[in-house]
Amino acid sequence: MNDTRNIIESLIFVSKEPLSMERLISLLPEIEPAIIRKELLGLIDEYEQKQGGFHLVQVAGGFQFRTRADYKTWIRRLNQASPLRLSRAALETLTIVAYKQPVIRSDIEHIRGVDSGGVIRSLLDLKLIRVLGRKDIPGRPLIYSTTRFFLEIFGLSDIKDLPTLKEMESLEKKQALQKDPAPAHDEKNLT
Amino acid sequence: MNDTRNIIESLIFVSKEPLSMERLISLLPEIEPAIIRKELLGLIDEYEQKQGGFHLVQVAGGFQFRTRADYKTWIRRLNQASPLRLSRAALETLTIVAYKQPVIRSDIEHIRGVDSGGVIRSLLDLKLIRVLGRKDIPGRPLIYSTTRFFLEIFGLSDIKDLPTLKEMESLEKKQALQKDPAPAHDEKNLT
Amino acid sequence: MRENAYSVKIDVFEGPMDLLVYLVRKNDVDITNIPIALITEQFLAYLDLLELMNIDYASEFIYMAATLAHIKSRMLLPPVPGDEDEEDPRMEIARPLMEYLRLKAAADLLEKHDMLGRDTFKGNPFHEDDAHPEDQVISIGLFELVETFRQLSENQYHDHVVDFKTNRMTVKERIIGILSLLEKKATLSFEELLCEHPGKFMMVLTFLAILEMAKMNLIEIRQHIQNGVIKVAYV
Repeated sequence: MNDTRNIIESLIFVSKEPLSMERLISLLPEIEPAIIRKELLGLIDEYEQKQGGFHLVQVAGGFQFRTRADYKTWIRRLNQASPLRLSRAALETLTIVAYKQPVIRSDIEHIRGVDSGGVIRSLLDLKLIRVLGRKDIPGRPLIYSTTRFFLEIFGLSDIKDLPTLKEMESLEKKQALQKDPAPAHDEKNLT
Repeated sequence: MNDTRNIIESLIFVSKEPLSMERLISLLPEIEPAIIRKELLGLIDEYEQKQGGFHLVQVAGGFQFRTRADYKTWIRRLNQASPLRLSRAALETLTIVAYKQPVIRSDIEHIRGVDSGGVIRSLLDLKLIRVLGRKDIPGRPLIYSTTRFFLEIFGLSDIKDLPTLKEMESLEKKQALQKDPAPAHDEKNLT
Repeated sequence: MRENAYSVKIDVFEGPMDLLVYLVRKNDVDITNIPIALITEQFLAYLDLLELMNIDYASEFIYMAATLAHIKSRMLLPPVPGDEDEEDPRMEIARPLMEYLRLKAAADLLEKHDMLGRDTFKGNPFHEDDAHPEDQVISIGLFELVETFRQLSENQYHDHVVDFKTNRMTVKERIIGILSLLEKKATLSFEELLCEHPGKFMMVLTFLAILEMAKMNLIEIRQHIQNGVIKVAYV
């Protein structure tokens, strides 16, 4: 049904946050969930086919219209909001939280080898990470995790979308291999 | 040129206000005004042909994507039930109750500096705070505290687990990270 | 490292791990087989250079230098007979270094994502029901709670400064205020008066003003037998 598709399209278009499938289903009790699913997929496909200025992407557990990266140069001319800019330290700390969550401050500092209080604070301010609670160890330190906003900003549908550190390792080794070719029998383990 | 059309589409899509023809022309000096005009009209036409969930309309001296009126019933549903989101006033009041409990209305108003009766009522309705009893002072004002639901929402097992001001101070900004929320024209220097 | 003939740039490393990574890369050595003597020497040379230039560095650098020196000394000891399985002492530094490199690589990858607001943008949908811009809506977490509390506490502190230095009402002024209220309305309940200005300071002030006015025979204080309401009336 074309109208179902239009309803879904208008809802996703209007929603401030990525709209999840569950939310769509609960908003439209009069429509079969299977049909909602089908029409949503059809809609995504439609935008991919069209290759227009924006498309429908799956992000932070939901669906959202976003401009295609090809047009960023022009959109930046509109100058509406300054983009989020992360320092190297902030990016690394955020990565540690993303991969090691739930994580406490001392774990982060152990990996980075430097005091990270200030960076954690900035990431909290930016709402990229959040306080999840306290760890049941002496001192009851605060536990940190990434937020839904983090997923939104980096266009991740789920935290599981991040490549695993194992994958990172093989990537790294491949780079090393390019530099200095290792014996052939090693290569098999990598792929 | 299809790309011109996509650029225009993405600009209108991102703009907060209706984007006027003059603005479009000034944003895209490398494209002939006549072509911009033609592609914009083509775009409007495209959306009218498509009869989708939203379309491109001319309003207030500019162009803007808007949902078609046919879908307002559904859109209204979206705006109703949204997850726990609080106004600034509610957040402030909830915070005071959380950190200062048991607390009476005049204490809250003293800290906030404004009448807080309405906000207290809405927090009571949301079951984030509750009436604990009456204080034995003239007027016997009601005493408020947070609820078990409040703890649930924030994933706390006990109210004592709230992060303390001291802990936040320990996350002091030693290094100036996430530097300057620089104005856009600085961008070149940073990259 | 960028260098040219006319200027020497001192790379500033955020921490000892960054410096180690730099040294490992510069010397093009395998992390699992670090020439510990060479790396230690270069590490210390860098710290000397910083010192020479009067640049402060964090204690973490000193700790790392000590760790490196310790590993170096252990490498010099002959292996304990019968304990051939003993781990290479360099693993103490190689392991965290590998983890750090993995995370750096992961951070690089993360940065290459299409970032919202940098590479991709969401729309600014318009619809009629969007009519409450004054209700700035906030989705909240624990940090928002403590942060709000911190802001409120700060404001509170400033309030007090103002209260006591410039804006402090006197008992006399309060009496005048209460009198003008009584002129409009012959009787007032105690509660009404106390709640007119919330806050401990103002309540005390109101209370003192009422006592003072009773003493001056300006008002009469009465309590209702049944409901216990205390009323203040013009004499």
